[in-house]
Amino acid sequence: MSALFRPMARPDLERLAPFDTELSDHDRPDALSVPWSRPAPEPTRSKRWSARWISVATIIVVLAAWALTAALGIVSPVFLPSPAAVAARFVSVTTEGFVDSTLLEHLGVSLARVFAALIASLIVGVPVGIAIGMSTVGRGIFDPLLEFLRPIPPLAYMPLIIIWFGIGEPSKVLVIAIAMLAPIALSAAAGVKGVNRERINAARSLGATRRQVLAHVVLPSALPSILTGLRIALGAGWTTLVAAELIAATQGLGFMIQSAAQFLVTDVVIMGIFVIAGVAFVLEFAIRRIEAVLVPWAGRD
Amino acid sequence: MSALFRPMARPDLERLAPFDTELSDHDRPDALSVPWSRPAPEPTRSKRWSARWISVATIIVVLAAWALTAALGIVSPVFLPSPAAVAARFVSVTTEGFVDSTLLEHLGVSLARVFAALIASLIVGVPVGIAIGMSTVGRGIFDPLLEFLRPIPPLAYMPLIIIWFGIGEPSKVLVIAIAMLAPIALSAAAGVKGVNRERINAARSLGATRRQVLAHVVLPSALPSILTGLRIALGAGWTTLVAAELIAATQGLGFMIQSAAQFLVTDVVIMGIFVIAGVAFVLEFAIRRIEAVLVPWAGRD
Amino acid sequence: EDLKLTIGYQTVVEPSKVPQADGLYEKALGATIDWRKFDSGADVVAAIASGAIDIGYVGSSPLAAAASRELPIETIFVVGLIGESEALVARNGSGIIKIADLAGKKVAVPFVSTTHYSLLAALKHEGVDPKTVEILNLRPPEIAAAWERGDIDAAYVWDPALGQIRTSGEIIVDSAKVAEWGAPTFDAWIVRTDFAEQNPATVTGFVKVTGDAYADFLKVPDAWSTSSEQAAKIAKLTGAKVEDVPLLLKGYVFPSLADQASDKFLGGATVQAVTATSEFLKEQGKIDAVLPDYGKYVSAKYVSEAAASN
Amino acid sequence: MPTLSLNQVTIRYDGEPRPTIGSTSLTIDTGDFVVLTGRSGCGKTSLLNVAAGFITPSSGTAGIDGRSITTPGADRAVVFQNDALFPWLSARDNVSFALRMRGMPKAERNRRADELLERVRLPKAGGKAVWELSGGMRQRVGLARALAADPDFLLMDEPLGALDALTRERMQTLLLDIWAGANVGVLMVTHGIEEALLLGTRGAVMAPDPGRIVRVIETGFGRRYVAGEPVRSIKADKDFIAGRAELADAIFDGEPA
Amino acid sequence: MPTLSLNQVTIRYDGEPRPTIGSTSLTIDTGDFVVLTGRSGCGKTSLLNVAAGFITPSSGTAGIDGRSITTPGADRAVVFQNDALFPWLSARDNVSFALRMRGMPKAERNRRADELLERVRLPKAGGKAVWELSGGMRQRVGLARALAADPDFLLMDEPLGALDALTRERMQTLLLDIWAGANVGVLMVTHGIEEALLLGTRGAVMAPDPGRIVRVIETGFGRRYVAGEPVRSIKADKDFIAGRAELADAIFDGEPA
Ligand SMILES: Nc1ncnc2c1ncn2[C@@H]1O[C@H](COP(=O)(O)OP(=O)(O)OP(=O)(O)O)[C@@H](O)[C@H]1O
Ligand SMILES: Nc1ncnc2c1ncn2[C@@H]1O[C@H](COP(=O)(O)OP(=O)(O)OP(=O)(O)O)[C@@H](O)[C@H]1O
Ligand SMILES: NCCS(=O)(=O)O
Ligand SMILES: [Mg+2]
Ligand SMILES: [Mg+2]
Repeated sequence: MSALFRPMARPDLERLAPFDTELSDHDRPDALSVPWSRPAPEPTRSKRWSARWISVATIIVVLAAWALTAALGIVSPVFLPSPAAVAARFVSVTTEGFVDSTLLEHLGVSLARVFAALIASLIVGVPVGIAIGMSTVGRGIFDPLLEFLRPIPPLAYMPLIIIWFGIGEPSKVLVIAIAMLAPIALSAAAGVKGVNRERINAARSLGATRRQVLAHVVLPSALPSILTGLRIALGAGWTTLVAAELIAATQGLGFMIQSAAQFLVTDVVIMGIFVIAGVAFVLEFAIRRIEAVLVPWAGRD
Repeated sequence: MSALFRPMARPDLERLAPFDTELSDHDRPDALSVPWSRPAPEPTRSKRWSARWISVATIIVVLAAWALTAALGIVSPVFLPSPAAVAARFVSVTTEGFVDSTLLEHLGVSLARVFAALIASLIVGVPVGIAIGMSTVGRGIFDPLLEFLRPIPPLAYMPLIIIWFGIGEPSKVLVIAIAMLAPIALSAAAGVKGVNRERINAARSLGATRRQVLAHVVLPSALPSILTGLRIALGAGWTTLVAAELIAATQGLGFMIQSAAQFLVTDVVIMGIFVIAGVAFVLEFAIRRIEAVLVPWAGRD
Repeated sequence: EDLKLTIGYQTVVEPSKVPQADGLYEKALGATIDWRKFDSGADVVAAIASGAIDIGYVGSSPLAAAASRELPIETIFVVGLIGESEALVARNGSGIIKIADLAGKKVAVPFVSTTHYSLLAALKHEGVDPKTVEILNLRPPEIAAAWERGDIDAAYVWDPALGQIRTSGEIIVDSAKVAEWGAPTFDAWIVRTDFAEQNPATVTGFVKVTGDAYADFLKVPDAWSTSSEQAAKIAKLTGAKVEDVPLLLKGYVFPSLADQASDKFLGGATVQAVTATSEFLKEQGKIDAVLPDYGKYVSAKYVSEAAASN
Repeated sequence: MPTLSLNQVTIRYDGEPRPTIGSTSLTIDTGDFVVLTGRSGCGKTSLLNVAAGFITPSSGTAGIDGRSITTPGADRAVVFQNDALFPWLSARDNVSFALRMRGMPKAERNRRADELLERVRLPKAGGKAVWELSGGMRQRVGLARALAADPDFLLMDEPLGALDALTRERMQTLLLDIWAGANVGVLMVTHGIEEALLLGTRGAVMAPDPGRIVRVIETGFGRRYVAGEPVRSIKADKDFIAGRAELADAIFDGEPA
Repeated sequence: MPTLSLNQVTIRYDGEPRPTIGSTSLTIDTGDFVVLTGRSGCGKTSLLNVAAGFITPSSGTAGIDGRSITTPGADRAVVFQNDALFPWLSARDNVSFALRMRGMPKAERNRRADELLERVRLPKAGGKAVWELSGGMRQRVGLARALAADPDFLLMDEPLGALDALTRERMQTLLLDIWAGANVGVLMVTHGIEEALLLGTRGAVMAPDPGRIVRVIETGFGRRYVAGEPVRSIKADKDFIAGRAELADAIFDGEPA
């Protein structure tokens, strides 16, 4: 049965808080003010669970189908290695390595590149974003440059980076950093632009100077948006990593996959894809945690 | 002076409509209902203009600096061809071609690939998204698969695609289509999930059958979100295009850039980057127009 | 002082792999050397252009393309004329038995490389319009993979990819034949001019070690047999099968250090060869312009000095 | 003259420990105008949703003349607080939605929609897009849309809650006019005490934990308006003022107002 | 005893053809509680913003005891409709914001904040995050934050507009209590007619096109509450009822209410 047509239970968000008690158990934030701005009904626990079980079943079915196809030997392992072979590769690359480095070394090098790029693009992107968000001049200068940069695929500017900056580590980091720059700067700008004017007015009427408004209102207000930008940027960076490692790399997950593909070692290719997907998942999860800790108010505003 | 600190004019959105007249000039939609849900103040025309002039100035300065550096001959044209050389290339590649095809042919082939991929991913992605949005089973099955697929860089799965499907045109289209699939399906799902329950209830209490609700409420409600997904997907597809054209292409903008880089024809590389950025800009603009025509209510809801 | 040197090499089977494997260059030059492996000359040229490497191994075609773009490089050592070591192979069952059959087929070459050049030259010699052939830009390892999958009908390539694809294909023509048709190709070591100016002794030292290896091979070529340790070292660095190495070494015509300085090579003919290559590339629309003089891209100075120090 | 009746309805939502609505009964005849008030969260919407057929009671029955209510139906048209119009349709197409669902030909349903738009005093708004309408106009289109289904009952959940004070007062009298002219039973949820008093033939007050009707007040001010008495005079009436205090008392149940 | 006065203030926004506010004067003394009402869009917020120093009048002057108002200042604390609290700060840190801006040491400002929280009857909410508070609690924190600046004037723009009916009524009496205990002049904008009547010492009604004050009504019901009379008895008073009608008349100016 479709989820849309069933009446759904929804969390008890709108009891009226007795006036002169402090927060009671029934007292849920905020929702009582505007009765019609209710949170959308959420799926009940049982519904969430059944979806999860179906997901587990799906994954099992997919793996089983894969294993079966591989076991039947209809296609050669070059085309479709068995799940067991991929798992074995995971172990062997972890312990013995592939193309002269272990999995952990490849992973470490790749992560180092992405994080170096992240730091570089934060250092450049956040001030640029704040300039765009806060001043007409900043917007006039940086907006067209960013809008030009944003849609260009990394592989298109990579040849230029190679000619200009060589094939060393800086070029790889730069390619990734450029891909990260636009999301970070544009999110920072959106965050600054989206600062609630009333909050700024409030701060000023409470005696804050302009500098204090920037430090105590604008920056904290923009933080959730900056973190969102960071999340998008990490995704973009991780995607660009494999491209960057086309540049004369000797280590890295992207390099590992490409080398494996050139030698038709399909099980390492598939294993690498799983590792890349896994790391992306972990990064995304980590940033969500960071967001929850750093800006617990985001989305409840 | 910073834009945040100046009081800003804001459009006259909230006059009270006289009750028994029809729409008067003063009558602006909707805002009178909830006086505090006002649109954020928009920059005044003069402010928008000054930013635009600064942008124009910025672009002129950047071009001039580029022309000057190139003219001074500090660096060889292999590193930095002059703007004039790039412009001349634009003309010569348009008329005579580069690596055996004219610019229009390269562009046509690339666009054909991206649009073929777009159609493929719409055909697959929209129904999948609707299934995710409407049924627990659909969500259980497709959500994990999409979430797995989403963060994998095209260059990582490209070797696998090549191993499985060869180096022909289908592989190129497939690589692009996979990159487009997740944004389209997830936006469609978000659109369906975000359908206003009251609208569904309204339709049902007006006698609509379930199928009618799907056709007359769910789909139109999800359309703005699907179009947003399409826009994101086109961006992703355009980015992936250059990667896809790493696969033994003989035509296409990405192929042109890569070949030019190998022959050290830097002016064609830069010209190609401009063309790619320009096309991305045009595509984005076109979709925004399509959105404005197809879903004029989006964002005013 | 501690000199750092970056050298870009390719997986071509030739004698200098032996001193490279033995670390003789480091010893002789007193430098730390970062050896970078490249799949084709185009990538080497890009790396040299950006200053990322100091000395690189390229074929005559990328060399001509780079010189024509006036990159600050110098040719310091001619590895040798390419003979049977680069060849056009047609896949069994592709129906290709002569060059004219290539029309409408998929033929893979690494763009800009010597085999790209040789393919174009062969097509021209046989009167086949290159536009009728689907010429795909693939790097040698990608050619091997695409071949395995049956995606391409023919490829013009060198070892180790050549060795792999030859087992299921027929050689249609090789570079020795194309050279006879008037389009010879060769491989060479090039150096960045600014590096050479600052470190002339290092360059001479490099040339000398290289030349010694060639001399060692030329002295008794048969000593580098399948079971020799030289063959094993070469196989390890290039990925070629060890049993193929002796034959592959015969695929080149290696000049001695003394010959290098003569007018047959760096002393004269190399400049003409680069000029001729450039002219052909221009004719094929691959490069824009041919320079009036390629003299400054070729230098016999280092080979002369190296030969003199013997 | 159908009768909608809720008998001993209880509602317990999935995962909630206690019932939200505990054994509540309510009967609405054609011609009735029942107004339901009560504090936020006491279950007014839940009860209305049972009548609409959007949710099924955990126990008790909801029915019309003995036929049990299991799904929404065009005999019970619903008007929502935020109009819930379809923005991809013009005002006219919104109004004719129910007719289209029944397969009525376009020309006929357009004619009918224009009649209804006239009835809610929007004779020229048919071709407008939803977002071109003001809040009050949208709410009137929503009303016309509900009337188009030619329902026996009109269920309204805070239909005027999102309007500003002036528009709201005007809509109140419009509602009374419509009700007077149509042969329907009305169930309306509101937070407004005066509104409850002015509009209803009967006012029902709910209290929470569990939600139930704790007080029913017979009121007749709406009929007086329909009979021709001006609103201002009604509101100045001492019965009205006393009624306000009584309703407020029942809602806030002893807590300081 | 400072006096805030607006003299012949006009406002014309950039790009607007006509002035939004046309030559309006208003004087607020310490101890005054001036309530500004009027239809949506007539310029209430704009006028309050001039007093706050958020916008500069196009002509006319705004000043306190002759010193002209050019920027916002802690002598005129503002309370906003949607509280405008800083969600990255705890309730206590929100309240002590003005003190922090002045460089007051942490311990002292915390003590002061806690006192103020007690005054708005939130003695235990200091450590709470903003989003853990209900709408009414947030509005009270906003009030405490404004009071912390120890302002001469309290400017409030629909401070109770986002609250539900019950919470809103309770906040009204709290506002009166605070006002009675503090030595401030209050300017408050509201849409609520009863609210205006109950709270103000003076009620000013604005009309649009251009925005101007068209009527000033002296009211004293707030003082009666402060003196001890219960709200319900005040609201039942016939003067109050007459005042409501008078205010409504002034606001809607002849249009049918
Ligand atoms: N689908 C649901 N699942 C679980 N609890 C629900 C659901 N719908 C409503 N509730 C809870 O039931 C109670 C009554 O909700 P309901 O919406 O009926 O109240 P209401 O009287 O209409 O309130 P308001 O005046 O704010 O509209 C509330 O506590 C609410 O949180
Ligand atoms: N920054 C601005 N630029 C241009 N026009 C503005 C600006 N701010 C307000 N206005 C216009 O001035 C008029 C008065 O606005 P204002 O917000 O002062 O009204 P208000 O009485 O507070 O309304 P409400 O009751 O809805 O809060 C409105 O027509 C509004 O659209
Ligand atoms: N045999 C040399 C290959 S290339 O340098 O020309 O690519
Ligand atoms: Mg409700
Ligand atoms: Mg206002």
